[in-house]
Amino acid sequence: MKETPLSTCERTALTDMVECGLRHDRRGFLEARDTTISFGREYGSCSVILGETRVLAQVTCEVVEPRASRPSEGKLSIAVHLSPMAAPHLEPGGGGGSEVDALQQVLERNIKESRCLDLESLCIRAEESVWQLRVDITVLNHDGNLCDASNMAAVAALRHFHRPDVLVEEDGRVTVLSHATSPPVPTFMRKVPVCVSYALVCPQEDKCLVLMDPTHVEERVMTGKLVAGLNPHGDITSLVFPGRVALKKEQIMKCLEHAFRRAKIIAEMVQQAVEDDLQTRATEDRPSGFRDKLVSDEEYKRQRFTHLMATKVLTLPTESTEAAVPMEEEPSAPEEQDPANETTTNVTATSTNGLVDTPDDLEESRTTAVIASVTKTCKNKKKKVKKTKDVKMESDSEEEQQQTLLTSQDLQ
Amino acid sequence: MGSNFRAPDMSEGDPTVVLPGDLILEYDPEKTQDRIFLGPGLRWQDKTITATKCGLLRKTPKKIYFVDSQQKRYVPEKRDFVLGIILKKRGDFYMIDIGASMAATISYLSFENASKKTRTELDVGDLIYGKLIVANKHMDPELVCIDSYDRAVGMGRLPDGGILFTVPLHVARLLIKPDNPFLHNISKKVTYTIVVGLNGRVWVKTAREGEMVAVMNAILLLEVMSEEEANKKVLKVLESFI
Amino acid sequence: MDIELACELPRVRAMVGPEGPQRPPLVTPGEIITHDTSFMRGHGTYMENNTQVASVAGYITRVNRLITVTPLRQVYQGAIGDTIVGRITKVQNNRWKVDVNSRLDAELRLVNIQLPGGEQRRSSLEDERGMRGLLREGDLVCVEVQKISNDGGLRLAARSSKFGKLSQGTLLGVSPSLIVQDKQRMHDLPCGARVVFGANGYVYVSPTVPEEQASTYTVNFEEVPVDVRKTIGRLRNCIKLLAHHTIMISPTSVMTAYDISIEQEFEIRDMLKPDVMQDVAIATVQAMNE
Amino acid sequence: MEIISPEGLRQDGRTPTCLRIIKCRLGLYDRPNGSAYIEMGNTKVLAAVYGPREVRSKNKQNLDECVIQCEMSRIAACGGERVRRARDKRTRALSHQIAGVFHAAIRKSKYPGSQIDIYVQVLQEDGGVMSACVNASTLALIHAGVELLDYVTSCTASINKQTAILDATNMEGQAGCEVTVSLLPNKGSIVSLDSSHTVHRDQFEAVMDLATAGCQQVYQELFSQVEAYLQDKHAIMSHR
Amino acid sequence: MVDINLSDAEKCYIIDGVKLGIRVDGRDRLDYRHLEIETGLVSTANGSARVRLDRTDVLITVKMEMDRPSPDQPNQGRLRFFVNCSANAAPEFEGRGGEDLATTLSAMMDRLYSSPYTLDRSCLCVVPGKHVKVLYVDIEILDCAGNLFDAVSIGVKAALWATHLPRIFVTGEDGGELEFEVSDNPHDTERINVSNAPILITHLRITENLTIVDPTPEEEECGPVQVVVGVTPSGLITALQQLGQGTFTTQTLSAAIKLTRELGMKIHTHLTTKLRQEESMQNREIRGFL
Repeated sequence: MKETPLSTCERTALTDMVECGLRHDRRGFLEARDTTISFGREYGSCSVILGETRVLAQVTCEVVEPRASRPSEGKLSIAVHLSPMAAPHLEPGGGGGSEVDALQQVLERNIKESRCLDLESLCIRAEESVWQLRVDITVLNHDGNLCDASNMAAVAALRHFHRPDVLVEEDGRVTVLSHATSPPVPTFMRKVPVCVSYALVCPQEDKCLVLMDPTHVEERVMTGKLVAGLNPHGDITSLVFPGRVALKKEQIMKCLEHAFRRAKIIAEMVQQAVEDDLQTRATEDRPSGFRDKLVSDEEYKRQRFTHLMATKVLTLPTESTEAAVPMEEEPSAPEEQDPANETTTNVTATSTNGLVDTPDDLEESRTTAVIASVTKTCKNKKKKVKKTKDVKMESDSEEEQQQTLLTSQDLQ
Repeated sequence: MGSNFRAPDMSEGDPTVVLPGDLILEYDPEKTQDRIFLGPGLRWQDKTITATKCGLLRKTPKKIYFVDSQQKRYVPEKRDFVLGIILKKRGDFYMIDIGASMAATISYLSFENASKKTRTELDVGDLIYGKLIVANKHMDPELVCIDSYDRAVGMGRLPDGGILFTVPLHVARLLIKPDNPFLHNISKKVTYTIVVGLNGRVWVKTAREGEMVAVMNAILLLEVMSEEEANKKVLKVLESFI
Repeated sequence: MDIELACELPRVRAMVGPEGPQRPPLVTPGEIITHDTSFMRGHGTYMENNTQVASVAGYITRVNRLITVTPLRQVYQGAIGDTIVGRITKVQNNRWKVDVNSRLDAELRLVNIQLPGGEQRRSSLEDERGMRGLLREGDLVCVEVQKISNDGGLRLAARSSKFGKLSQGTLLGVSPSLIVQDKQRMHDLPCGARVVFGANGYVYVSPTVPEEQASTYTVNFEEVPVDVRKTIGRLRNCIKLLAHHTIMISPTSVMTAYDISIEQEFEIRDMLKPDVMQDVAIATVQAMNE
Repeated sequence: MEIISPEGLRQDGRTPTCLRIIKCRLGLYDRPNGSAYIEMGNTKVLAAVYGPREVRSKNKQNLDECVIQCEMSRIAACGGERVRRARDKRTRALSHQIAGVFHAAIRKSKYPGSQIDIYVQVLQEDGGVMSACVNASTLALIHAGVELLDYVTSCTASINKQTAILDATNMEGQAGCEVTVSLLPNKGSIVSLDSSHTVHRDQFEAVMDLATAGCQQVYQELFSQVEAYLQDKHAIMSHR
Repeated sequence: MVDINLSDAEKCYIIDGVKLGIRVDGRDRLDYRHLEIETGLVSTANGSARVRLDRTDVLITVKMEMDRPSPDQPNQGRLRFFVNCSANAAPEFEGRGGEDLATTLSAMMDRLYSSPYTLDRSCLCVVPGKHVKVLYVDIEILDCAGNLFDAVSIGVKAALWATHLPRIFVTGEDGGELEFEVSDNPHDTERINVSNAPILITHLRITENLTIVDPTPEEEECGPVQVVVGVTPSGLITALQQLGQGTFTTQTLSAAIKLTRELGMKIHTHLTTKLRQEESMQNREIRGFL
């Protein structure tokens, strides 16, 4: 199923809006969508909802033989699945091609190569048996910025995961003990890797604006993107800026500074979520899992609107002004709206094909709202529509409805 | 036949929820004289009318019954006004994406004062507002931008600028209802032009970008709230945007 | 069979070219050419906040206020009136698609060719059906560029009698910028062979064929005598040799190379050996400079 | 095993901020429109450019600018261990990066509706593969006469116990990070940036500056090589 | 192979040329084009060679690995051939384009080196039944301008000749497992005896009874069928494969085989002398691709 084409109107609309400092969902340029992290019944199963992007991560473990070259190190493998459920243009089994490769590469660099998980701690007996942790990330709904969401889900799942305790006999046989007999062992992560991605929109040739946490539409319209993988201790674990637009050095450094600030917030959020869940899990005997924690899209939109209505005046939220949008000077907030003095309603809903011209203060003198015939009752006329070159149609305004007997064939 | 026979008491007029397979009422043309008309979502088979979609069963004063269901994927219907995006130019046809399973076609002649010589200049990605004149299971849907007197009547290529977004079909139908005050409430705050396609695509254009975002979000309110609640809240949302 | 060791072979030495001031300056991408905006911007350059910057590596040519940079190698741009050689790739309804070593395949309309048998004959329906009889896939044609369409594709025409289907011979592809610009493209060289220097870099060497035979779209298949074949083979190797050492290819330079290879009694087949190629090339350049 | 000796020199005698020897040659083959070969130390890469040509698949055609495609492959014996498959996930990711770099550098509006193919073949791999591929592709594009905004030069820098080292070989880059910068030298703007393995924040700026300076040095090298190529070839062509 | 379609005129010119004994570039029926060879240019491989036959360019690398022997030949090493058509050679080879050419080539080389007579593979065995040496011969086609089989076979022979395998000592037994240790002194190496290694010669049938050697792409286009004959230095025919649609009369086939024996022995002697000469040159500077 091909992706619905992006019309030039959507493209120009978004670029113009970004040029004068606005985004579709009225977020600031450097403001992220609100995220909720929730955990399932098992240890190590975590779901992250970033705006409408939904990702599910599940950690599983098994005892395996270590690699010959690294006898005392455990193994960690990360796999990303972009299921067709995430977006219409993904075919089952297709795997989304280059998008998944890039995502896989960023996650591997961020979590595996950055040594944030101490692999030695996964060793049971050197050269014989070690733990292999496998993180399976499934993208449930793709609304942009998969890197941040899947990275957050993977890290939260790893920190939340507890592997069962283990009994090792002399001759090397390993017995895995169930959770009931002895408490499971938490996994220790030295640093929390975080991924922050920026979309670069270039309205004119050299002017380049940076948007954080792009939605799917913004991702389709942006010219370049910058994905920074880092951890709150000041290490940059991976940085991908695959071109398509030329940036100055200062612009990149400003992005990195903002990314580090953002990394602290995300790290704390993940930390907090894991601790809260572990506490609640300790008290109640049967963990409730995802049952009442998942938020439906409608619910999310409703909360966003109530939140919008709460914040009265439109000033770009403080957090973004202080971050001083790296690119150009602060785009001027849209000048004060003079309340439309003339309140004559210029939109007249008229019956089907009667049209009222509007006051011509709008530049094109086209008629305004053409409101199609209301009810969708298809009053099938028995007249065959002649399909000649010059398409002649019976005028079928609603008023002179003939009473025709409905035949079942019409109703199909 | 559906086992749960439930004749809805249509008296007090508040819509009841029906599920596919529910029996609506008996109708036997020989026995009764009055005419009733069935809209989408209903099926008349061997003298009983059953629902085929889940949604609210509505009855209009002119005895038209139909099921108002919540749906996002548009199924082309004759005489629907839809908003399409031009995919590609095929000889003297344009292929247009109207969000249905198949792309619609429109001949270059079916525009206002189009002729063999003067072809309207349309390129890929433009927006077209037209009326479906051919739409059935067996053929590709066909679009025209002129009415029976060859006048554009607001149809044709939309001007540049403006913002396009999609809403579920029931919201689009709600917006178009003549007696629906929603669009008037919005117009109290903002002067805007709006084009609503029955395939769930809405195009809004105002003088300033800020207002466009405001109107868009106001309309998106309808997606999550009931009509009455949305009417109450729309003004506050507009304030928070402008 | 002669096997050479790569380390023994002479390295492709720089040719000794005419030094001296009249060599126009060379420029590479990104270099600023001029700051004043009075100059007009030609090919190979672009304007960036009112400085003219080069976008290709090549030499600058200034023609009264127009600055262009021509690279050493480029895909054939196409200019109206150029005589070029092309190969038919597809036969479509009343037009042919022709590969002309350019960005897009060129188009030769049935209307634009001079039909066999007479000047003024409008193309009838039966001509349309007989198109494959005139020109088939793979046939070589010598045509003229009539128009450049807006997407950059070329429109060709074979109006006069000297254009049309090329008969027996062999084709060579070289870089278009090596072909010397001049009006007359078809040359019957004194050594008894005809060479068509296509402006698009396709050079066709063939025995001398009577003038109007080309436009009759018929091919004579009788055998070409051995001595003519020898000259054609030698000419072909000379052109390959000049192209390998990026020496401009023109009737004069080809004939000098031809004469030098005859003087130094090089076998035709040995002429493609690197050392032989190098000697002949240097000798040609020196001979050309006197 | 000391990467940097106490006196501050590396195993092969280079100072931390000096490039490996660059040898390159334009125009190896005449079937592709442009071809080039570059050796940065022991990293040897061959690049060929076909185009601008007719687009092969109509649905990818872009009517107002040209489509750029890149494919990178490695010969089996390019590294220490034998490479099983010439084209795998890593090379696909790298070829995306290279294509991205040239999306910004080539003046795409000059070749509407056509396609430029860049094929890169790694003959030997010893650190800095991505930058060698970008430099080789730039030379091949210049040889093909494709219009570029500017050269695109690329260089890798790494870090080893607080000292930033330029153009690190495989062995030198093992411990530290690897930051690859691709630059438009005359404009000074960065076209692509890629960093793998962790590097600390304040070191990152130093490494990036070193890599950018490295790119300028590479530019001088490539500039002189192209100039020599033009001089030699043009000397003959001048007698028009 | 890369398909270029020619016009009938050109085909007729080429075929007549072969009949008269002078081909397009001046060679006669049994002449090879200029062949250039260089070994040892890839330092990360145990052995490597590059062969350039006019414009055909092939790079062959040999790498050794230790592996378990195949059950039916416990004390024989293995030789495995892999061909990779790089997209540099032709855009058609991009992605999976060159697969079928690669499979025919590697199958041909497998067959060539499968008979124990050509290469004694028992000397590749370290511990019979447990560990044997496996030589991975990777053939990289960088540019193809006709006659790939000859260039590849000569390249493989040269690469195997130039291969230096590290010496392997069996250091005794522990627990039923034979321990071996690879010597890391770069000069302490073993060579492979390639004195009997065969090469391939391609014969292209142009007319009923005339075959030519070392065909160019244009000639391959007009000749319907080729036969590839493997010949050892001592004149024995080890392999024979027919490619393309078409037939051979018995006389042409036997004439071709007789020809292969003479040509083959000449090429082998010439090749070995050249390789020895290259071996004996002190501080030979590796030309490589520069």
